[in-house]
Amino acid sequence: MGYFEMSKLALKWALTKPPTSRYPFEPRRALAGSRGQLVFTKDSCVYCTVCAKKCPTGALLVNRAQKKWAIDRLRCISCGYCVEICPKKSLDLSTSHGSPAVTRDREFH
Amino acid sequence: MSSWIRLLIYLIAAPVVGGLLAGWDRRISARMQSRRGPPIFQPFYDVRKLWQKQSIVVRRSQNFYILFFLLLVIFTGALFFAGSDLLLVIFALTLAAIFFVLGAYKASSPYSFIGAERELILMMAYEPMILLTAIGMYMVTKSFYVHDIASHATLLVLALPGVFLGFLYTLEIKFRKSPFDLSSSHHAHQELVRGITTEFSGRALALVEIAHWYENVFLLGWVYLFFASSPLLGVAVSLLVFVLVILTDNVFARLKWQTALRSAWVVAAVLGFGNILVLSLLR
Amino acid sequence: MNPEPIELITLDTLLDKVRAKREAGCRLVQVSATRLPDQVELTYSFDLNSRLASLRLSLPGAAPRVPSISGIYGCAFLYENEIHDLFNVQVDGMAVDFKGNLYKLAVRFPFGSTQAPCAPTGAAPAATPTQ
Amino acid sequence: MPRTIIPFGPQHPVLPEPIHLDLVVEDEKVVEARPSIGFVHRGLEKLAEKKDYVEFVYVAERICGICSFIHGQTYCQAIETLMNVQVPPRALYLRTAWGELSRIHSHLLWLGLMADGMGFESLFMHSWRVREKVLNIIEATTGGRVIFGSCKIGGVRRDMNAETIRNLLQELDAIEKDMRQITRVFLDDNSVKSRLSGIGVLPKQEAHDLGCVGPMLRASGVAQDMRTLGYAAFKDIGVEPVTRAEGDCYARCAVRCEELFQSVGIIRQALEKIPDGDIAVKVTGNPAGETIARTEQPRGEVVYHLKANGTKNLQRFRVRTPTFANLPAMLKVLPGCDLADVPMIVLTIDPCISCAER
Repeated sequence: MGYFEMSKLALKWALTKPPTSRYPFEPRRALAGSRGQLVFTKDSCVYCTVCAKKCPTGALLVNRAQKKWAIDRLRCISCGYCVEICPKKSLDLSTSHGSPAVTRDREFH
Repeated sequence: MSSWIRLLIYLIAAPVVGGLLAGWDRRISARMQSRRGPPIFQPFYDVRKLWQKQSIVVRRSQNFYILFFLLLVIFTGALFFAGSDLLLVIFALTLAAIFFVLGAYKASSPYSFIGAERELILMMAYEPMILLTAIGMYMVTKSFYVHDIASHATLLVLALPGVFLGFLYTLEIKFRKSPFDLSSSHHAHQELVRGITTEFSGRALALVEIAHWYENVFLLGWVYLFFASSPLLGVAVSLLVFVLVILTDNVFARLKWQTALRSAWVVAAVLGFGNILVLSLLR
Repeated sequence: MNPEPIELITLDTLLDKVRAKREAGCRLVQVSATRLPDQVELTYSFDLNSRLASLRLSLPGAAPRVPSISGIYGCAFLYENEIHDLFNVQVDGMAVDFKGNLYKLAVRFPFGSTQAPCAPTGAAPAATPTQ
Repeated sequence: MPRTIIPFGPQHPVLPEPIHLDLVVEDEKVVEARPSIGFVHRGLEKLAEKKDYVEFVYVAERICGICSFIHGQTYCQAIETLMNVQVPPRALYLRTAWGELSRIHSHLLWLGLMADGMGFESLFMHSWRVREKVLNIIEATTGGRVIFGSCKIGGVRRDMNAETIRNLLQELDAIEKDMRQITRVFLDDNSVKSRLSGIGVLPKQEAHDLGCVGPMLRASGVAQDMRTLGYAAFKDIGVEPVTRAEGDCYARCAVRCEELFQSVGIIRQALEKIPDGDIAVKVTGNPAGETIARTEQPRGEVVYHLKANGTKNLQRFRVRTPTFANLPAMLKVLPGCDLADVPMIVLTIDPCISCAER
């Protein structure tokens, strides 16, 4: 039929539970492979600065002398390049996205 | 019940019922679209918020027209529920719509200007059928008074099935729902932004919302009139019609004004006029 | 699919060559420009049955002029306006001339300088943030 | 007759894209459409001077938010051509599958916007409901929802194991069923047809002469699809271009609807035939030379013109996105239509102005 093509779908969904979730009240289910926030493990890091050199957005800063590792969360695009090249596996991407960054401050570790 | 009490109930209850209907509308629409939708009372929250907003107008007089639109819509419903002359009701309804259009013209924005033009075309589309409805009711009950029509002994819809269907068609236009939301769509996602109401904000927009609540209750009251001899059936059918309007809203694309006008006139001519012709021939 | 043939042409044969492409039934795929140290290279690419063929025009100087091909390929006006806005190449006789307003840019003619686009020193790693 | 000028964009609810059109209308007939773009020129081509060729994959992926993966893929292909890199076949098959997933998600997004443009809200919501399922697959396999970030020079970053592939194919069956329901409404509903049929007709010859690409060109009856060039795994998986003869908005809609199922078929073939092996090879050195790479994006043919001189940075990085090629045709068919048809015509070229300007 040419008219009311949509009515079957509309009526069916009127009686089905919606697939959406009440987001801020129900947290989003993280998918296993999702690229979320960058996580830094201080213990194994040798401050070799490879991650800072290779970061495509320049979000990372490493000071070898003072043994400081810093990230600008607003610049980080969660691409995972640093995780791939870190020789000591001190970096990892968690599946959760964390709370959004609102300032340009660097986070020091 | 005296007509004064009915009038009073209408004035107080209509915005509440209208607002709740709007809330259900959004809820049911959302479910049909596989969403959850807002709380039932969202329309009231919206109006409260609009009322608190800063008023920004292009021309101050545009809000004056909206005030008159609201008053005339209330007046239309008041005449109707007080049991007055149906022709007078139609006249007041048209006048209200004209004030709405004038308000949009006054804002001199190209969006609301074309929205107003489209609204005039829509009025041309539904006006014949509304008049035919009144005439059909007169032919059955021999009176134009809502009071007499409501107290008629038989179900009007049995004598006027075509007119009833035609009236449902115009109802789609009056509710400004898809496929006839071309002068002002609910979601402001059209080439005219929000068409006729684009330039209204704050309290003026709140008044427009309240006017629509009154208008919708009045229109459903008219649906009830077709089933007035059996009140329960009347209320049930009115609510069913409302759900049908929501369903139609969700299963149609917006038509262009040419199609809308043509189809409305064809419906008026075939269903409305045909029904009345049959009635007069049977006599 | 590679390499694509690139035919070198000169300014005075440009319009004839393009017209010949049009008559052969080619589709204009793109017009691109490259800023080299002492010249601007224009590349006109055409497609015929999914085969790519290009014409290469070299224009010396900082602000060269070139005739528009929008009389032959109507759609070329966008490419030509772009090349004008980014490379400071004057295109004469465009079907629609935005007069340098196609792109709203902070820098006028960003590719307009005659310096080499990437000097060896300019290749410093970008990922050394300064605090 | 008095003329009104209707401003359409750069901020307009129907078209959340930064293009501005001054529509000169008589009554509701459009007599002239004056375009203006360039509000969001981001200078990405110039960025090639700052970012080296490896980092530039990330920039290429961000040229467009919707066809992001194929941008990255095209860039990698161009660099691989320049450097003579032999990409492992498994990587090519994964690229193909992801590319087609991104085509499905882009087309579903477009179908939703199209429905919204013609005031069909429920159809819009349902299109995006299905799109969400595709996005979930993409996120589970690549880690990103729209910026996949899984393509790199020399191969891909992530592999799919047998179980993932099995789940993906199962999910794909469900998605296909949902898409059938939705496309049936787009193709059969009379109110949709009344808005699309006979609107914005672009004859075959004109479409070719105006340099149209992608679904816009195919809807006018020209069977041209860059996937037939045989990049990635398309040398083993045949692609028959989907064409329609009418050249109107309905035809463009129908072409995209059909391409959804074509893509599903390609993904199935690619994942069933996928060879074992490495997913990437190590790439050393710097590119030199010049190449023009073309691939088929959801919106049409994209052209990458790369020139390198043996340094880390490219000498010239130039992208011609499909929208850029389709804009002249849009301007051609706008005059003479109704005001209500303008959103339909503008949307059927699937405009992505931000990537047109780069």
